[in-house]
Amino acid sequence: MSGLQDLYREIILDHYRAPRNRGELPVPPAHKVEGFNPLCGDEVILYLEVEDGMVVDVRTSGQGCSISQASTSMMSAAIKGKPVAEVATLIRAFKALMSIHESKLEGADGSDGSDAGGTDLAGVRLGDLEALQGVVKFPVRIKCATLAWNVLQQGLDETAV
Amino acid sequence: MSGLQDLYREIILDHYRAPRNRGELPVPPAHKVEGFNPLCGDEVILYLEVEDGMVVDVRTSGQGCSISQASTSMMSAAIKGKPVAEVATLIRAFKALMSIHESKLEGADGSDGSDAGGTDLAGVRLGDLEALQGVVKFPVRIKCATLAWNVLQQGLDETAV
Amino acid sequence: MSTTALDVARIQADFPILRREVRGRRLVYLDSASSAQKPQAVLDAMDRVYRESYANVHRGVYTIAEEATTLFEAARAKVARFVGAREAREIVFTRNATEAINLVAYSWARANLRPGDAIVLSLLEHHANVVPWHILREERGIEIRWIPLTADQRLDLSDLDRLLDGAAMLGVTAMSNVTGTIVDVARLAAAARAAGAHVLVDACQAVPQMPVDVTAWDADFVAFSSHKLLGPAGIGALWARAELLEAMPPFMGGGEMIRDVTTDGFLTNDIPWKFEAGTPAIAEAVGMGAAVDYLDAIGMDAVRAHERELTRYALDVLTDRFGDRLRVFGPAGADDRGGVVSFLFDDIHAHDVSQVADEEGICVRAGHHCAKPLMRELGVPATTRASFGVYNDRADVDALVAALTKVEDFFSI
Amino acid sequence: MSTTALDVARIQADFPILRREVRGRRLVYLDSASSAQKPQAVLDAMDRVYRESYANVHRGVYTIAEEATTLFEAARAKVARFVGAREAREIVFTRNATEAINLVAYSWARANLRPGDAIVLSLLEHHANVVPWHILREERGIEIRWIPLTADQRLDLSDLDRLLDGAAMLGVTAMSNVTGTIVDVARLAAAARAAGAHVLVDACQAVPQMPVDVTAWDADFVAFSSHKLLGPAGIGALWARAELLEAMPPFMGGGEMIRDVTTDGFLTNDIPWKFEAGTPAIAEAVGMGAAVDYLDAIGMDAVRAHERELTRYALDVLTDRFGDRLRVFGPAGADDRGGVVSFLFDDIHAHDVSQVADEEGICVRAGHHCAKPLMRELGVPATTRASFGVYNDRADVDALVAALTKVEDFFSI
Ligand SMILES: Cc1ncc(COP(=O)(O)O)c(C=O)c1O
Ligand SMILES: Cc1ncc(COP(=O)(O)O)c(C=O)c1O
Repeated sequence: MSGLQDLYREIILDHYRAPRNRGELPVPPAHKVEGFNPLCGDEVILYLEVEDGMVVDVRTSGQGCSISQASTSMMSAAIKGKPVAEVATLIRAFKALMSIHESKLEGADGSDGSDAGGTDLAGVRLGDLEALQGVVKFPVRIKCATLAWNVLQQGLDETAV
Repeated sequence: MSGLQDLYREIILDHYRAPRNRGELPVPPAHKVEGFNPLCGDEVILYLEVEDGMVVDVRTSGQGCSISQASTSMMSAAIKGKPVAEVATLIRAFKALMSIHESKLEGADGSDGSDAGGTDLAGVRLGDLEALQGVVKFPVRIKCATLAWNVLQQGLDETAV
Repeated sequence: MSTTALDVARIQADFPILRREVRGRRLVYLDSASSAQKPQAVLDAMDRVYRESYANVHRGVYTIAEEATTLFEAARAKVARFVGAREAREIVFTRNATEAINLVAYSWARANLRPGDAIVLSLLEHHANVVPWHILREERGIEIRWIPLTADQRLDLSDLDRLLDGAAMLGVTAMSNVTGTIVDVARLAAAARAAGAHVLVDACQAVPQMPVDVTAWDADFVAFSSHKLLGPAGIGALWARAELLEAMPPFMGGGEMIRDVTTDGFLTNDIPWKFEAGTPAIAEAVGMGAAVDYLDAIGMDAVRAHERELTRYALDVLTDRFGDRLRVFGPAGADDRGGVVSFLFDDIHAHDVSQVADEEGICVRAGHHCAKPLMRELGVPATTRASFGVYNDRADVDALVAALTKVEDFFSI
Repeated sequence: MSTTALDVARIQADFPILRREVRGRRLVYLDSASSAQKPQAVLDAMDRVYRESYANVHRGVYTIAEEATTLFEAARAKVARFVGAREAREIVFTRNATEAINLVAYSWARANLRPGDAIVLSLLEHHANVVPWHILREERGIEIRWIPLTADQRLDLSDLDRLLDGAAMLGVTAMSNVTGTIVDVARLAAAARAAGAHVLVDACQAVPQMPVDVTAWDADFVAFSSHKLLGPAGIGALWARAELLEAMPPFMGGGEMIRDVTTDGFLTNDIPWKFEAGTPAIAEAVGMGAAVDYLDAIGMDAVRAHERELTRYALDVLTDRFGDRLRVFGPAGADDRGGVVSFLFDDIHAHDVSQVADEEGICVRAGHHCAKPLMRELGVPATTRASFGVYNDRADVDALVAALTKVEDFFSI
């Protein structure tokens, strides 16, 4: 089961079993945003409280597989209390981590939408999130891992307007 | 070229080169009806003058291959001056001649629309028309041979109303 | 190993992909409800077209064009006979069942439905029989009424008369691809007819699993796909009564579907070609014909008996082994369901179940199975689904049980 | 035998059907404009899918489903690259070019055209690019304007500005399937854009015969089929600019094309899947990918050079041998036409020409070639058409000439 251990690292299963920041926040001041994985029905709902360019609070709900729920949980922990600019970099770095294989699955040659390639993300520390790297060996599951991040991006775009 | 000689009998080439009853009739009293072979664009136009249950006169125009034009010509010669009832029998007999193979091409098992099977057509004399029998070995061409007869059927149906 | 109605070992030998291994384990394919594997006879039939008789159909007078046309139309006749159609021309070849249903929505429904007209659907429906009607609703303002479900996911027909009252159409699946529920189509069709409604049947799951007779159903439209029927993907069929097809306006425009075209307009061709614009999937039609020949040789009664026995076995061993930790949806008895077993396993998400099962070479589907209204009704985002084909046997079910034990171990660490 | 840009003998060996005989004679296939034959590499690619990696795509997490999905999407990327698309998601897989054009008519045009809006078509168009607009005209009351032809069946652009004035769309073939006329798409597209019209290109004949770069054309929509491109039938493609696809409403509804479905409505999936409802033609997409790989390996510049040389040779020998008794349609020079030669032979009907040629193993098309408006313009009900693929050489043209001599003898008895 070596492939599986790669996918389901202990820290992932831990976030899956004990998700951080579950719950809701009053809307407003929080902004609510949700997303689906059209292929499997997984659902991520984020409540984002952004103030003065900071993600002051975040809560998550929704349902899905271990990977999507762990990714959501790890993301919430990673962005809480961070400046929006830093979160934006984190999103790009995470997507870069996932991107080679995602674009392979999509059939494109790496040029499809991801702008991570051209940016220097060497300095970004992903910490625990790096445990999700094993997902790239399971292309179908990449969308599970990136779902929360796409929803986050959408939420930040909407609050920025 | 034995197969070809079967298809292109001398009498067929004769009707093709010197088609009988070409021309038009004043409408009314004549009835004009036309039909296409959707697959090849062949066109048959008939002018039918039906009086007191008799096909008193017929003229043909249109364009097409040797088979469709010869069949039109032979048909016109065969029906001119005949009672409509007799013409109806002739149509059925001709279609029966063509039908086994037509329905094979259509993929049906002989039960598709042709009602010739159940009727006793043994007594019907097709005369020269039997020269068209060779067409059944060339399924794609059957529609060339039957085009004029379908147009005739439609014309009779319309004049009967 | 197998005690079902079929000689499964012999059948398995007909399916080349079943000789494949995944990570050193034999492939256990339990996803036939999504798409079935293909027997050698189907692959050979298609290959023969390409090697010997490939040409466009209905167009050339030369030998190979005539051969291709004859093969193509013979396939239509086989498919027609297989589902009990009165005539070959009642079969329109489409890309898949989805296009067949969209054809009904774009041609028949747009010509016949007015704002306020009602369509009755069931909560079992696959998206293919939901979304075309949502699109039409947005465009035309029709109403969609839903047949509710019983606690075991049968249709709850207690209110059927009221639902059908004044409805223009009933659209219903003959067998659910999620719960396996078999629907009594003939009874529903009779009720719909009595109410003056047309009847569309999604027979995508039923045609591969049981004898289907569209004439006996007395429906108006029946949609199904080749790829679930041991045939290739890329082709499916709409059966409809000839008079209806004749009265319907064309759907797509192009070559083949016309009798004449000028700069001012066009005349349509005869049915079924009126609905087959452009070059069709030629080898695939022939492959679909070979697939129904293959199933005919087995016999659809035997196929149904096999599906029932295997389903009963699966329901039994899953319950025996996992008890309440495994929740199966759909009717309890195998008589009322096809060869589909959808379940929740503990609180382990279907994706994770399927991922671990894959490690053992087992192919089961995880997800919403293109039936999100039903998933909402079940109150779950996703299920794990095992579904059976003629090539499955009890050993495959046993392999699934063994894999689920590993899933349990893995996620309880 | 061949002095063209390609090593035709080697290429012929790649096409199994060319080893077939018809009535003891070698098959001389001169109907590639209708549908092309398939190389072994394409048949192998499809067979491999069925034997090793067949499963439904985008749905399963198990190994063979992932393999099938990867192969399917890789094929899309290959097709995208082959026609110069910026991104793979600009390629929507359809059944054929006909469906691609109908998709534009049902989705983009119905969302954007109002009664009285004008569409400009050319008299060269295939029914696939005529009938969808007739259907829309009947439904919406749009106007169709026709670009006339010169005496040698090029587009007569003298009045183009007036025709485009206020038009919503220009729909034009890149190469006629009857006369072989090559159209200067980039120039027409620029004129249409300047007039504010969208541009739809029917590239069904162009993509198999010459290098095509949809981005350089600067069109909005480009339609083509796999089966003319050495790939299988049952699959084709619509290329469209991503922003356009994103703005367009869906066409067919069903699985795959949705993000969410409830009993009240649905959300659409991302492009291109938004337009791919239901199970697609999986092995066929992979086969289409293998076909463009095969053509890429030959090089489309070489293919074009080959088509031009063979066409020039055919025009020369036909004129030499038959003079005025054989009337060829289309531009006189091979530079301005693709590998298609349509002709009238004496007053012998095309059906009869083709029938006698078949006796010699030669496959030529007879009929209206799904271009009846053009046939009316030419004043003929049908032509005989010889068309060339990468596997044809001068010997094939010589065989046609010999057969025409027999036709002449036969009908002058
Ligand atoms: C120019 C042109 N357009 C469109 C088509 C239609 O292609 P298909 O039948 O593959 O949809 C054809 C082929 O017949 C063609 O030659
Ligand atoms: C019940 C049912 N209807 C419709 C469909 C759609 O079939 P296709 O994807 O072949 O169009 C499916 C298959 O997914 C199904 O199971």
